[in-house]
Amino acid sequence: MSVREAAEAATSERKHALAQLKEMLRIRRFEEKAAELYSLGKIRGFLHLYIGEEAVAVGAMPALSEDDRIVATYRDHGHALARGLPPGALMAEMFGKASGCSRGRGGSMHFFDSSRRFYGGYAIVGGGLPIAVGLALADALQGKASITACFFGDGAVVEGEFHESMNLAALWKLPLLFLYENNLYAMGTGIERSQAQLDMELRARGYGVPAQAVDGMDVVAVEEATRRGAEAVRSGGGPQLVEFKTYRFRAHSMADPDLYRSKDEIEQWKLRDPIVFFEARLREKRLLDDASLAEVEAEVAAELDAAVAFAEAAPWEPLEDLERDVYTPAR
Amino acid sequence: MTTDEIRDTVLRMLGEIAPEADLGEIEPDVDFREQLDLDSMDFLNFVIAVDEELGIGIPESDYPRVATLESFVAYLAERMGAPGVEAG
Amino acid sequence: MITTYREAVRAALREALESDPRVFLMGEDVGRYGGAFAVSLGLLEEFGPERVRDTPLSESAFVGAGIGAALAGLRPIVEVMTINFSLLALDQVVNNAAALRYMSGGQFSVPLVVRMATGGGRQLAAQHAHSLEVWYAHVPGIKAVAPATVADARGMLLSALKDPDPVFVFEHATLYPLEGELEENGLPLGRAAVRRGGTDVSLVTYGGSLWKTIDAADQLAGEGVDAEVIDLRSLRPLDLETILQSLAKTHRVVVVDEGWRTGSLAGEVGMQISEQGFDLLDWPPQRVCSVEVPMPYAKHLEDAALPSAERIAAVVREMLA
Amino acid sequence: MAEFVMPALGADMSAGTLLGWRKRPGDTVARGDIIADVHTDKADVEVEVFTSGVVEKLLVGPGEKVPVGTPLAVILEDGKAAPVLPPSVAVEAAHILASPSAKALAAELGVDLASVRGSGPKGRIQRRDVEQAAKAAGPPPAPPAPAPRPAPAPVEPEGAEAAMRRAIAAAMARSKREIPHFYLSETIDLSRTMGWLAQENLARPVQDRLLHGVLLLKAVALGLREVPELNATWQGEEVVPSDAIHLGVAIFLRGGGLVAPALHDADGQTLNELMRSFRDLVSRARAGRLRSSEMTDPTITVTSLGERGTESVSPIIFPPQVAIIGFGRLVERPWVSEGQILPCPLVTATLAADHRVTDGHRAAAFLTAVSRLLQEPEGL
Repeated sequence: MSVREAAEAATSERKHALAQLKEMLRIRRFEEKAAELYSLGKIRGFLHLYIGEEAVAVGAMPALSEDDRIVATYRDHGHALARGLPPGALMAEMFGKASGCSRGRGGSMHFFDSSRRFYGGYAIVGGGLPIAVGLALADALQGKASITACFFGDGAVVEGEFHESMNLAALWKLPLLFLYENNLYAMGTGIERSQAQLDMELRARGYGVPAQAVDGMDVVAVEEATRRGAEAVRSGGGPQLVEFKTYRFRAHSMADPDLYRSKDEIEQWKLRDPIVFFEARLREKRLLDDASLAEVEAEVAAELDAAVAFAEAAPWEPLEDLERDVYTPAR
Repeated sequence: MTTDEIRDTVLRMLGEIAPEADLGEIEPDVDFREQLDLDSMDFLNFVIAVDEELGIGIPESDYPRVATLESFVAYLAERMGAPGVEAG
Repeated sequence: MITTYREAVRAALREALESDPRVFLMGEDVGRYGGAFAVSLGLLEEFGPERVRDTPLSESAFVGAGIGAALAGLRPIVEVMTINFSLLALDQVVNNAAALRYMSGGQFSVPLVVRMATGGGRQLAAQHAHSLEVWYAHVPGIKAVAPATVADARGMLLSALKDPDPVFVFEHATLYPLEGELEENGLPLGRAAVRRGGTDVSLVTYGGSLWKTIDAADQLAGEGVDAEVIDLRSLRPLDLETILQSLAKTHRVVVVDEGWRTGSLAGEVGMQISEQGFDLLDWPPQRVCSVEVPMPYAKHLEDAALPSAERIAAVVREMLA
Repeated sequence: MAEFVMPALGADMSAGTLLGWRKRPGDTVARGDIIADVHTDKADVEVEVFTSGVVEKLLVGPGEKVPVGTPLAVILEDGKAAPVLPPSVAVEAAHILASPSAKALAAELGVDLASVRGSGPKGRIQRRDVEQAAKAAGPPPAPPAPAPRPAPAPVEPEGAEAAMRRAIAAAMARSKREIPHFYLSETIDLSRTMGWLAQENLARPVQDRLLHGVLLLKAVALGLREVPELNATWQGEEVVPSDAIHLGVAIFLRGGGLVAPALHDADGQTLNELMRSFRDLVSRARAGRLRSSEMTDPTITVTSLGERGTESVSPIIFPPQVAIIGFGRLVERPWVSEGQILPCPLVTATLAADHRVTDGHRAAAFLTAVSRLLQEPEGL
């Protein structure tokens, strides 16, 4: 590799790394602001924060193209931001405003964006899996190159819909990337108390689906594993599964007293905070210093303030539109 | 069939064509189509009813001879009373 | 052209598969087996395994997959063998198919058609004789239709395929061998049809109950009672206007519905009549529904549980006594 | 006027249920007669009356449970004139049970529900009870003509005819406002037509006899094949031509009122078929049993005032149609035919058309086509 190429590689690697760091910080600050606004009563209903799992969304998303289709879960803020949904639209959605990414109809658990092929969050655990199978089936039938990536958690893997979807996708060799976010707890039930078999790679082999597990706190590892999985799916070999071992630093939701796990377990995991972990790595490789970090933080803060202002100013949906969009208007 | 029986039959059939009409009020020697506001369709249905019940087919040329209740009854009596004698 | 209800559905499936490459059929045993009710017989050979897809017994997955494929631009026809098995997919129906358009603020439509056989009358006992169309007709965001004639078996399926929102087509299991004319009636999907004119009482029904209702009307005709028979065709939306037009003539209405009486579609029809047709009523709206028991196996018991021409005629006689 | 009340049949009895009446309004009763059966918690009791006279009115129906002391019936005591019951007393005396539709009809026909005896369950008043009461109150009934066949369709209740009148008024007003009418008329010599018809009817059994009206209908239908623009409807801002020819036929209902239901595909029917469907349409229209499609499908309307109408009629278009043709009365007039003046049977056809859709030139072409078709009756 020539010097020039090496230089270029270095700058592009630096740019990519800083972009990854910024993405994770965008999510972290967004979630912290959401928690604050929830306590102020601006955001209501259920709110499930992504703090601690940022590396999964930020690592996985670059492996997926614009044409690929994304299905997420009710803990969808991180996936939506990483996929490019504007924070203002997400904040407005949580405020219940008409300018929200789902017109105020979905709320935190149901972010949608058809232009970015973001097929939403699903509040029924595992409910999005069959949808993802269908999206992949459509692409397969139309001979399209795009693949579908479906995020789901350790709660979903013990739902019937997970079994049926894995079997159907494998049976029909569909272009579906199963992205298993194992954060060890399904609400208040740890995986040892809900799964008879913890080794997902073994379970996946039962369906003939190649699987790999990777440290979900390491954004670089997540990106590499997701790219491998995505390429394998694109090659037409049928579905793949990638398991990200990760952890959420906050309770299941704002209403959860978080009594089912010990404080020091949380502290142990916090030592491997994906942002702190990545920052340290970048500093080591001289890709990051205090100045550039401060600059990133400032950009993130500015964007977040603008998002909150946008949500505050956004209009409510007029009551006359209450029954709009139940059915598609006849053209 | 006596002329009275013929008149009753004719009145009954008229009652079916014009259910809301007041049959008791019909002037015997005035065109009943006018009195009962019967149009050509009603009159045709009436002629068909006569043909079905009494077996007498009234040719269109005889329509003028059956315009009033009396002339209708007389016409029928003649056609029935003297079989074989062709009506005029 | 005289044909059977089953062949009429197959004709619609074939026309759809031929005319629109986006259309494909998916469901349990629709391919090699030819369909549990032989509706899709021969379609696998004609259109191939890609577009006539046998599925594993995973109702939630393949109904959900139907929704996903529709979201991605295809026009899937999902056959759930019977309404009894569809209970396993109700999460996908209610939480996804019906809600996605509204929940996404109008960004997505789900142009999906789901067909399923329904109803009892074949001694299959409690788990295989359900008539739960009302559960689907209860949910905003989807449409529910019940073709009762050969013409509608074809026509309504083709109309359903043109609909940008999910349409659930309920085919009463006893109707498949029914013979009839395959003519076009051009009725929009949501419109009811007056199958028999009458002036003394309005008999409102749908799906498999239509023919026993017509039998009842014929029985009553022999007793000088002129019954009008209205085939709802669509359970959601409900064509109340046609019912009220009839009620304005007859002032008496009986709703015949194979569902259990409590919480039945007949209950909903009766309530809408009471709300908007109150002044037309000369007698309280009546219902003839299934007796509220898990459907018994023994024939004499099942016949007693299901609505019948005799039970319908009896109610009418009482109303006109 | 004495009231017969729910008797106290035992110390602890608070209410009783009327099982049934033994007497009807108009029956005479003597003191001590059994007038009703009442159910109490203890037993079913035959109840006697304490005043002699004539039963005026029953206030409570069988099956109703009422407290002790509630007036059950009104008795006109012997030797007393029947004063008119102060309405308040009558109404308070018993809650009047009547179906909603019966109440509505009673209001329309001006029948006082308090004076009507209900034939429904628990004595509930039904429509037929109100209808009978109205008839009873009406002019002395005509001698009942023996009617072996089932009673003909009941007379359109007043309400429905008023509703029809309102609907026609609205449509005609809208038509005048929105449609720029222009009129053309043509006098047609029907000598050859009526001659052909007379011959045709001689050879036919009475049941298949044709009316000249049917020839007019067929001529109009075939004429529309030559000038299709008139066979269309105006929808939104544009004319929508119809490839099917459904002739709306104006039918005058007995006792007033007008409907113009469709004869479907009139151009495709033979004269026999057209005559049969025309007769069926008229009888069903008058029996109030038209199908909804017949009301919505006409693509043009044909009207004629019949034998006692005027010589010509300038009709108003039925929206959303774009034309209507009216035939006047058949009249015998001197007419130049092949250079000679002869008495000929003439009919005046007047076409009203929508100037947004067509013009005089095409309308004239249509009328001449109809005239030509009528004068070659074999071709109809």
